[in-house]
This record gives sequence, structure tokens and C-alpha cells, in this order.
Amino acid sequence: MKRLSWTVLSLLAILALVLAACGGGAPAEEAAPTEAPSSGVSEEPAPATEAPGAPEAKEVTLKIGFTASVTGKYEVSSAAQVNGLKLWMDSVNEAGGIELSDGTVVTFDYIFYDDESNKERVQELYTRLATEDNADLLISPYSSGLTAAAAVIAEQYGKVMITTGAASDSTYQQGYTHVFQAYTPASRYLTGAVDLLASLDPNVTKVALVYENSKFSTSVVTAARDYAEAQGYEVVLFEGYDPETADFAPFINKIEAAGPDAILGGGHRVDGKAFAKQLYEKGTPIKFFALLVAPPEPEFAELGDAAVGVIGPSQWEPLAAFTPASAEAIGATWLGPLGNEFVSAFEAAYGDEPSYHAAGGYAAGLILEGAIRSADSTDPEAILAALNGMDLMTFYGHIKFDTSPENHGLQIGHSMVYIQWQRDASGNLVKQVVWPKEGATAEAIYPIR
Amino acid sequence: MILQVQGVSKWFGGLKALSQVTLDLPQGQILGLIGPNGAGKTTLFNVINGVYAPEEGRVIFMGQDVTGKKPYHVAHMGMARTHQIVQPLNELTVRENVMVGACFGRENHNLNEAQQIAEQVLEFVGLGDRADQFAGSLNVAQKKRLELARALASRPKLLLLDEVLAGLNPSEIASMIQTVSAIRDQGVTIIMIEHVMHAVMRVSDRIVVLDYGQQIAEGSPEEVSKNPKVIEAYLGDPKLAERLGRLSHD
Amino acid sequence: MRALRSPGLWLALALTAAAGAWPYFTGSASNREVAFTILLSVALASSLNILLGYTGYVSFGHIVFYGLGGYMGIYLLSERGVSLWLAVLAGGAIAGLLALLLGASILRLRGAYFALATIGVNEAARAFINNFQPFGGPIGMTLNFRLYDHYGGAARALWMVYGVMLGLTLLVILVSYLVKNSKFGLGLLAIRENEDAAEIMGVTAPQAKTWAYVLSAIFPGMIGVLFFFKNGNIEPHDAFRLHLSIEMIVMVMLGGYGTVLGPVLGAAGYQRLRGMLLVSPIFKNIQLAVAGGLLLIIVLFVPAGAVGWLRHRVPVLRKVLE
Amino acid sequence: MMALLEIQDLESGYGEVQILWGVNLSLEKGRLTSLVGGNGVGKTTLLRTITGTIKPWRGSVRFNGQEIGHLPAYRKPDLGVVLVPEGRQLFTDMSVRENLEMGATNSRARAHAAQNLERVFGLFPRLKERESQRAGTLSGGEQQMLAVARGLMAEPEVLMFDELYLGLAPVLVLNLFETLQQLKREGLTMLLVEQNVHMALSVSDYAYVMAEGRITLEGPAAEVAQQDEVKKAYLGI
Amino acid sequence: MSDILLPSLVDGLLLGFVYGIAAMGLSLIWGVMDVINLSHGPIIALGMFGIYLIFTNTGLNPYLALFVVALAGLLLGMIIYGVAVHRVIDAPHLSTLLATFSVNMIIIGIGTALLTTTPRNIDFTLGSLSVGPITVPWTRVAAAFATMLVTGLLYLFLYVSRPGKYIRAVANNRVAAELMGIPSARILALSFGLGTMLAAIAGGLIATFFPFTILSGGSYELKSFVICVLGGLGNPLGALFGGLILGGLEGLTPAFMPTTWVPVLEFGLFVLILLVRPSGLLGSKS
Repeated sequence: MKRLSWTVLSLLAILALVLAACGGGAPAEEAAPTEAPSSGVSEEPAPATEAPGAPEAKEVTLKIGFTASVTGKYEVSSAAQVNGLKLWMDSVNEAGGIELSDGTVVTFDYIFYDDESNKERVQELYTRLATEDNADLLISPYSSGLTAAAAVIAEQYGKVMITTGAASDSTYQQGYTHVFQAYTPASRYLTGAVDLLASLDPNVTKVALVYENSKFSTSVVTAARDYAEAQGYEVVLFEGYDPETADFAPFINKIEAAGPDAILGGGHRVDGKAFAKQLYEKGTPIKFFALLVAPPEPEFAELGDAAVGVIGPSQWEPLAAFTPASAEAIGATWLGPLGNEFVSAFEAAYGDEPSYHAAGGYAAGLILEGAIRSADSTDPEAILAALNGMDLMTFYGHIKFDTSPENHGLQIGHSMVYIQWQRDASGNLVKQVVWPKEGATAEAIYPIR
Repeated sequence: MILQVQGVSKWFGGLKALSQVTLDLPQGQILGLIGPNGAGKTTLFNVINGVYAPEEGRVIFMGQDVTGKKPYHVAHMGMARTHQIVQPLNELTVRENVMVGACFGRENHNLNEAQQIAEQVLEFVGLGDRADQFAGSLNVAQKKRLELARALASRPKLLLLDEVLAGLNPSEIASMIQTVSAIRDQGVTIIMIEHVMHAVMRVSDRIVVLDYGQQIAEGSPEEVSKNPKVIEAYLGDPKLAERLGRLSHD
Repeated sequence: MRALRSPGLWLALALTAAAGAWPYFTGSASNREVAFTILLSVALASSLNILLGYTGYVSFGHIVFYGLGGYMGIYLLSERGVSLWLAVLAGGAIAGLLALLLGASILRLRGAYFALATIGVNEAARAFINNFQPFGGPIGMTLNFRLYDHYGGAARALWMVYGVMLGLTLLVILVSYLVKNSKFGLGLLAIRENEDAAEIMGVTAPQAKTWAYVLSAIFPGMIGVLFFFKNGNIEPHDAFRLHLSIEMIVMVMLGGYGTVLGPVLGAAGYQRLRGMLLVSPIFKNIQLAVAGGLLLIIVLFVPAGAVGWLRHRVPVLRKVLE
Repeated sequence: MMALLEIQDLESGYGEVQILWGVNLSLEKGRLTSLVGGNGVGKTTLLRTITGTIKPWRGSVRFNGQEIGHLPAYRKPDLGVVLVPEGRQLFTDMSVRENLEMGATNSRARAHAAQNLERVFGLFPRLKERESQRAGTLSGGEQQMLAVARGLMAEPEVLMFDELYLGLAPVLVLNLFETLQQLKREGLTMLLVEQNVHMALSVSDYAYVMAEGRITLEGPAAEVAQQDEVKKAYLGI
Repeated sequence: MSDILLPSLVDGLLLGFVYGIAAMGLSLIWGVMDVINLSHGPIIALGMFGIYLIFTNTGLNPYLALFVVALAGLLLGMIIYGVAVHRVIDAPHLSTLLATFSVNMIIIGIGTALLTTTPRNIDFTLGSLSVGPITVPWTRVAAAFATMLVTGLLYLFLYVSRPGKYIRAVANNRVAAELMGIPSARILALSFGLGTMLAAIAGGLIATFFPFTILSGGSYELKSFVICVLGGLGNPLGALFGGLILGGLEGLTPAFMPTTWVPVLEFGLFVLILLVRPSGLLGSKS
């Protein structure tokens, strides 16, 4: 085997040479793509974008590129997000587009690919969108993980990307300048729930933070813990569970042993539902229960009694009532439909009540629209500048971005609303907004058991 | 003595497959190993070349205790074997099969040398024109030759042949016997398990007979073929057969 | 070396190099990304082939090396500030080391037991990394965009990573070829065909298997670093995705296991096919089912894969299709 | 007398390797026939071809005048063609009784399973004692009895034995022999395929000698036993 | 600490029964034909959806719906065997692994297209049983009983009925079974059908207490591997014991370390057992 180790060594040496040689070999410039788009594009290529600012420009179609998770674990949320975006686009185009002061009319078109809910192809597809398909503006995929991969490409080609369905803070701490977040970041997902708890019962001191051991929930809960501790709460349990967990019984036993008054945490849809159901079946004595992601989904109602009293942070709720007046109150610009208009348009188009993912998709479109309107131009630099200076209010809520180099693009305007499942007079399960106080549609049930 | 087997016993579960087998083999001889089916002959081979570790006894090859050593150890020392149920490397060519023997056997050749050896050996066993065929496409007789070629390519000191004649027709048997003699004449010591008696009687210097895992006879071919115990083991007990005969004619 | 004059090697290398050079000619970043995905698959499939195709051991969890290598590399890049080159070598080294440790143990298992054990190893590694705080636990690690500035900015960095990937892929093919046509490789093939017979012929099987395992693990380790460097972040479920592991086997099977060219064609073909299905208006909703159906047909009717089938049917091609 | 099983010009083998080169053999009804020959001459291949484990290449296998060469193995017991295979091939993880039940799976035998069970327990009282014991734990002789008994449970019209006596102690051989005599008296047609020449020839009515995939000698067993060729073929003397 | 040990052990063991029945299906198929069925997970998920669809559309009691699902599982398995497995039953393991994996891809592909990945839940409850510190939903108790019942029936079938004995005979010695007149191809199809039936039942039982998606079967498939290795591949009763061991382990581990370490422990143990005793802690067929 002596010869073999030699072979291995020499291979490593060759490899080192190859690596070194390749280091200097990259083409110096990012040539504009010369290849015509190949087949397989889901939409007919729109006419090429006119050079911005050209005097003869009368009508410009801006192409929005994104990937969607048509298959795989993010399929449902991603589909809702895409539907929301399409609805926005249709409404703008049907209204005749955005008219700029120089008379140019801006309409939109979109192009998207399936990312299969996994990372292997995201960069390939976004590069294709950015270079070959000449997308002018980008929307993120669903989920923080896929978005992180897409952000590298958007930044590299200097394309503006509005992220939606991607709440992690870390993406906005990597020095990007073209990536803007429509969602309230993970770090503020549950802080409102802590405030809600404080307003409901000043005597509660013990909270348990339990979470799915995944990127999103861990970031949310870590921030929530710091916030809760700063508010003087005692965190009696801070523990994760594996993302594949279906059986929470032993975990719940552990929670009971720690004896918290309130539980905050959760993860995604499946585990959240399972957790809530089993916590109820175990009859765990708990006064307050806030759970990530799962509760705002309509199918959470399938849990029946187990859903009653569960609180969930939501990016947006159909009941939320933001109006031009509320925009005026904080000095922001108002844009787009009212909440109920959005809901009825969405129901007319797709037959379902919109989830907050759908609203997020629509909001991403509104953010682009707002930026173009305020830039009064389709020039990418101008749009970028407009986004940096944006202070917008829509049915989805307030939008404003952090522009510091450390957190560029992080959403700082928007905040979560908190819903709670309650029984209405006729005994049906309904979602009520319980926090913040200004938007509340009902008093929170407290304690829940 | 190139090989000494000292009091080797081997059990499979409750079954004693070999019981206190002892034999000494001087260099350059052909030892015939015979016995009815299930007598433990192949098991003895497996113990000698390290496929099985015996529960009792020792195997000493070229002065070294190789009891329980891995098959590749004894292969490197110069022991090669063929199998009763041929084990060709089907998806490799005939030449590559033989090269494996040359590369990893006693002399540890590189590929180029191995290829030359393979050509020679294949010529020697009469498979020269089939070198590029896949081994899986050979017929049984050819596969037997291939096994032999593989073993020879490792330039062994000791060669264990397990029923190389089975399934061959008389003329093939004759030529194989010549081949085996020629190998011995090159100084290779051979143990051959064989059922084709006239052949094994002709080429062997000595014969050991196993029955139920026990050595029931040992000696020159002549001595052994006259040994009543051997005749009984092979043809069945003539007395018993007689008794049966009487019964059947009652 | 006689081996280097074989048309089989040059065919595989030339095909890969030609496909790999395509983005340089067009200058299109989009082509480059497509080609990167294909090269990544070719390199992974060819590495796996050293174990699966030559040695006959079905590693279902081979992706563990890619994931672990990627993690090691990203850790060194983002937390320790080492250069990409060192990170790539370290990724390969840690993967090789794990294979060496595992090789001494799980390679004793045969057939389905080995396959199950590799799944177990991958899942254990994923679960472990999910709890391993230095690697970011469930959050993983994200590379700062400014890191790309060391390599001339993101645009140049991505071209550079592509160049390295191309070089690495060619190297994997070369290694795959050299292994197959070496004495070491002959021993592996003998083990694949019949491990017991091989040992009897003197092949030191435990050692040979372990080295084959190590060799087939080093490259995925390096590739993992490249991929996640390009990707900008790494998370446990992306790094240890069992599905990708099985896709690697599928690619090897499609092209023909145990051949040099097979995994190259199999990987390229598989990725093209998936790419087409993904954007096809008819199939995109059931592309997974269509891919499954095609795989089933291959397994049932062309088990030797495309190259293997050709080699059997047209013996003249054996010299060309290694 | 008529031939119950008639084999004509049968050729077969494995893959591309031909083993049988035109075998002719017939089993007269009610007769105990033996087929002897050294290792690897094709005896087992012949049995496998008859039972349908491998398909004949050319030639015919007729049973009661009906061609059965093409039928799959599991259809043969339905017709009454049953093999007691070499190495017993018992269901080692199942009980003795279950092994016997597995013998009686064909449609004809199933109806009489209870009587047949009593019959084989009568023939082999030893098996009755071990009824619920796992077959794998029986001694070699008991296993061979079980294999024979299992074959009988199928209500065979032709019962074939591959190496029945292999590895058995003389006293057991004697027992089995008596059983064969008994079966012959009951009119069962049997084929005994054996390496053990003396044993086979001493019990059979008629014998075939096989070498290299062909029948080289046939005749009444007593006559065949006298032929020096037979001894020569075995011991080379 | 000690006050949570008992309830956690009970919770774990109850779930262990269901793990056991899922693994039993995998183990049965392995035992009879040496095939590791990689479509096991999706079939478990189909079992979940079977119960869900019947319950939500007809309101039929889930435990009655289980009979329908079991029958459908049996048929599905026989079809899968005929289409995907029979041709490669004697091929190397790689072929059967990939053949069953392609079935996995087909089910997941079509399943995602038709059923989406929205988490579903059966709004069905039997309330909870409380004894001292132990509170367990009746659905779990019922699932444990169902498992014991199914296991009992399975053993009765395998040891008393004729087809069951044929299955054991084919598993034990396929050549001899053919020689005895047992049509082995049909028996293999039946065995595969039974294996998938057990998977479907497991899925149905799980659906009565956990929410699920079409992808949910995957983790039970992985757990089934672990269990089979614990209990010995090819040994159905061993699978039940293996399931109880795993369930117990999952129940007790969180008392001693962070819950997220459970899978590390599980798979670490899995590899360790494979290395030390590939035939499983409880042995398997020889």
C-alpha cells in the first residue's frame, strides 16, 4: 500500500496546482449574456427593457424574476406567496401600469422556475433570471435558507431583490446592499407576544421557550429569550426539539416538570400543529401559549378544541385595518388597496382566504411599485435609492428598511400582529387579532386553561 | 515439509466437519485428497488457506504457523487454490481475472508484468484465444481452466486444486492431467481434491482419504485403492448392500 | 504511462472539458451556473463510482462527506479566516479522515447492511451538526458578502469557483480512470465481483476497500466547500440531504456503474433531464414522479446503465468507452 | 408395462452452458429405477429439468403421455411429479408437522392430508415423536426421513430422490431401504439418483448409468451391477 | 427529574407499539425476500391520508376506516411487487433498493401534486386517560391495542393459515417451496402486500394522533431501519420489541439531555449495533 499513499500524496499536489492555476483564470468582466434564452421558460420572453431614461421610451415592461417551490416541503407557502405577487401584478397591469412623470408607462411581467424547495439549483436559476432572462427586479424564494443563496446572486449582479417569506436576520448582516426584507425579521417575531403577556398578567414570571431546532425558529426564540429576560422574566426552560419530531409527549412532560406559566416557541407548520394538539391532550396547565408559523394558517382550525387560546404571530391578518389615515399618522406614504379589498380580490382570483404568505407576496410587489413611483424612474440606481429612503404604508402595514451597513435591508417598519383562536358566539373557531392593542379585534382569552 | 496440518478439527454448529486431520506434505509432490461427498475435503482446503479458522490444531506453511491467518496472507506467502464451484470474476475479462492472481499473489507484480504473465499462463492452460472475453461467458470447463490459470499466475509454492476435473470430458481430463503434471514438474507442490479416480490415482504421489471428516486411509495410490475401508466409503458398504439385496428379494 | 494513451480517458476528459469550457466561450453566467450544477454532479457521481462502481459497496449516505467537508470549509472560511484553497483542502481532508475511521468499521458489513449503516452515519452526522454550536447548530453559518472581495468580488469569485470546480471534475475523472486502470483498481474490481475469491487470490480486501472509501470521500468533501462557498451559507439539512445521496447513486446507475465515462454521462444526463422536467409545463408538477418512473424503467430493463449496455452490446466500443 | 414418465432426447443446461446432451430415460409404472453416475455428470441437472426448476432446451418430458417440460416447478406436484431434493432442503425454521403440511400443498394431496399424515407417521414413527420440533434441530437421519415423508405427503405418482443416502449412517440406510420396499409394494413409481452404486443397484429394478450428460449404460439393475465398467468409472481400477 | 420518568416512559412505550408495527412491515418484507423497501415511508404517509380522506369525507370512524386502508395497502403492495420488484428480486441489493426508491419518488411526486404538503390533522379525539402523574390520549392507547391485535393476527395468520405458512416456507427456502408446489411469485407478492399493509395501518394509527403531510412517512421509515436493526432484520416480533425499545428510549432520553440529542443517540446506536451485532440485539433469521 506504500504506492497508494504516494498516489494520494501526488494527487493532492496536483490538486493544489490546479487550484492555484484556476485562481487567476476567471474572466475579468461580467459580459452581458449573448445567448438567447433557451426553451423551457415558463413565460414568453417579454420585449427587452428599454434603456432607462431614453427620451423616446413610452412603455416599459419590467420583468420580475423569482423561483417558487412548486415541489417539496415549502410548496404550500410558496404557492400562496406567488399568488399574492401575481395578484398585485395583474392589478397594476389591468389599471394600465404605473405612469411616470415623463409619460413612460411601466407594466410588469414575471418569470419563475421551480427550486424544488432545495438549494442545489437556486443559484443556477437566479443567475439565469439575472443574466439570461434579463429580469429587472428579483423577488426571493420562500424560506430564509433559499433566500440566502439567492441573495448572493442578486447582490453580485446588482439586482434589487425584495425578500418575502424570509425572516432570518442573518441574511441582512452579510453586507448586501440590494436585498430588502418585506417580513418582520425573526428577531422581532415573538417579542410582541412577551409584551402581550405582560399586559395580560403582570404576575407571571416563569416562561418556557421551546423551539424546533432549525434556523428560523432558533433565531426567533434566541431573540425572544433575550427580550424576555430583559423584561424580568425567568426562563425556566430553553430547549429545542428535532425538526422531524412528531411525538411531543416526553418533551411536554419535561415542560410540565419545569412548571412555566407561559410557553412561547414552536417551529413550522407540522410540528407546531402536533405540539399544540398534544399539549392540549396532555392537559398541561398553562396560562399562555404562543406558537410560531402554524396558528395563523387556516388549517390550524382542524385541531378543534386544541386550537382554542393558541396565540400566533402573523405578518399580516385579514382583519388588520391599516388605512391611509394610519399612514398619515406616522408620516408615511400610502399605497395600494385596503385590506378588505385585497382579501376580496384574492378570494375572487383563487377562491381561498389569503394567508400572510400571500399578503407578503402582494406586499413585495407593492414595495417595488412604491419604489418605482417614488424614484419616478425605472433606473435601477434610482429604484435602489428609493428603497433606501422608503417609508411606506400599505394594507400589509408599515415598510421601512434599515440602511446601516451592519443591517442593510432589514425590515424595521413592519411589526407582527398576534392572533388567537377563539370560539365565536355560535361556537365556531375564529382567529381574532389580540395584539397590538390598536389593531385588536377581540380581548385575548387569559388564562387559556 | 512445505505444509504441515496438525490435528485440525472444525465444527459447524453441532456438526464436526473435520476431526483431528493431520498430514505432512513434502515439496514437489502431488497429494490426492479423496472421499465421498460431504467428507470434509473442501472444508480442509478452507482451513488450510485461511477461509476458516480451525477450532483445534495448527496449519504450518513453509515453516510458519498460518493458523487463522487471512486468506490473503497465505496467498502472499505462495498458496493458491481453485474452487469446486467456480468463482470467476464475471464482469472482468479472462485476462484481467488472471492478472488479479499475478498482481496480488506471491510475486506482487505490477500491471505490465502481470499482463505478460497472464498471456503466458492463459496460453499454458489453453485459453489464449479467449483472453478478451468476459469470464462470465465461459463454459464450465473453461472456467475451471481459468481458475487454474489464476492460481498459477500467482506463481504459487503450493497449489490447492478442488475438483478441477469435474465436468470435463475424457479428452479434457487427459489434457488437464498433463497440465497438472507439468505444473508439478515446475516444482509446485499440489494437493488435489478429486472424484475422477483413475486420474487422481495416476498423477498423485500419495493419497489421503477422508470420510465424515476423518482420515480413514493414507498411502500410495495402489495401497489406497486396495484398502477395503476406501472401497466401502466409495461404493457403499458391500455387506450392507448384500443385506439389502437379500431383503429385496425376499 | 500506457494508461494515459487510452482513448477512453481522453473521451471522458474531452467531453467534460468541452462542456466545461462552454460558459467561457459564451461568457454567460447563466450557462456557467447550469454547467456548475452538471459538473458538481459529474464529480460527485464519479467519486461515488470509485466505491460503488469499482468496489461494489452501495453507500447510500455518501453525502455525509460532502456535508462534513462543506461544514469544515465554511467554518474555516468564515470563523477562522483561512483562504478558500486551504478550506477546500481541509474539506477534503476531514472527509477522507472520516472515511478512514468509518472504513475500518462499517466496511466489514456487506450488501444491504452496509447501505443501511451509511444511511445511519449520515443521519447521525446531520443530527450531530444540528446540535454542534461551533458550526452554528441549526442556524448553520453564513458567509459575509465581503468575503468575496478577497477573490476580486462576487462576480470574479463565482467564475473562479467555477474554474476550480471544472479542474476538480477533470481531476476526479482522471483519478477515476487511473484507479480503474491501476493494480489497486484491479483489486477493487476483484472485490466487487467476489470478495472472498479476491482475498483468496491475495487481494488485501480490508485495506483496499478502506482506501477506495477514502478516495471516494475526499472529492465530495472538497466539492462541498466549493458549493457552500458559492452558496453563501450552510445549514444541516442542506448539507446532509439524503435525497441528494440517492440521486448520486441514480446518476451512476444511469450511465453505467464501474465505468469511467458512465457516471459522467449519467450525471450530465440526469441533471439535464431534471432541468427540463422542472421547467416543463406538462411535467413540472409531477416531475418527481416522472423521474421516478424513468429510474424504475432503467433499473428493471437496463441495469447496466447506458455505457455498460453499450459495452456489452458493442464489444468494439469497449476500448473507447472505459 | 407402460412408461409413466418418458424422457426423450432431452437437452438443457445453465445460461449458455449445455449440460445434458440428449438424455433418454423412462420410468415404468410401479418400478424402482436408479440413475447412477459420478459427480458433475448431469444427474441433478436432469432432475431440475424434470421438475421445471430449469427449462428444457430441446427434447420432451412426458408424464402419462402429456408433455410437461414447459410447466413451472410449482405446477409439477399437482400432476404427481415430486422430488426429494439433494441436501433435504427442509424448511428448517418450521416444525416437523408444518414441513409435512407444506408437502401437501397441491390440490390433490390437500384433500387427503390427514390420512397421509397418519400414513407417513406410520412409516416414520420417529417423526411423530418430534412433530412440533423445529426441522432444523433434527439429526441428519431424521431430517432425511422428514424429506422423504414430505415428498410422500404430496401424494406422488412419481417420487424422485436425489442422493437419498448421502451422509447417512448404515442403520438409517437400512431403514430407508425398507421404506422404499414398502412404497414399491404399494405401487409407487420411483427414481433413485445416487452416487452410491452398490446401494442404488441393489435395491432397484432397473438402472441407468450416466456420464458426461448422456446415458451410457442401461439395463436391469442386477445386470448393470455386474458390469466392470461401473466399478472402473468410480475407482479408476 | 424522577417525576417525569414514569409518564415519559409510558408515553414512549405507547408510541413504541406504533413504531413497531411500522417496522414490522419492513422487517417482514426483508425476511421473506431480502428486499429493503425504500417506498416504506411514502406508504405510511398514504395510510395516513387514507384514514384522513375517509374520515373527512364520510365521517367513518377511523378505526373502521383502518380496515379499508389495510385492504388498500395490501393491494397496493401486491401491485408494487408485480411492477417494480419481481423482475429484480434475484438481482443484487442495489437493484431492489433503487427499484423501491423509484416507487418512493413516484408516490411522493404524485402525492405532492394531488394532496399538497399542507399539514393535515384528523379532528378526532377519544379524550385522555389520567392515572396519577400519567396523562395519555386514548387514541394512543387504542393504537397500542390495535398494534397488539394486528401483531397477534399476523402471527395467527403466519402460523395457522395456509397462505401464512406458505409465506414462511418461501421465506425459509424458496427453492424447496417451489418444489412442493407453492407458487413462490404469488406468495412473494402477498408478503410484499402484507408488509405494505402493516405500513399503511401504522400510518392510519399515527394519523389518529399526529398531524402529517405526504412527506411525513420519511422519518418513520428511518426509525423503522433503526428498529429492524435493534430487533433483527427479518424478525417481525423482534420489530415490535425494537419499536418498544426505541419508543422507550425516545421517551426517557429527554429527561437526561436536551431533546435535540435524541436523533444523534438513535442513529449512533443504530450504527453501533450494526457493527457489533449485525443480526440485531434479538437475533434474526439465519
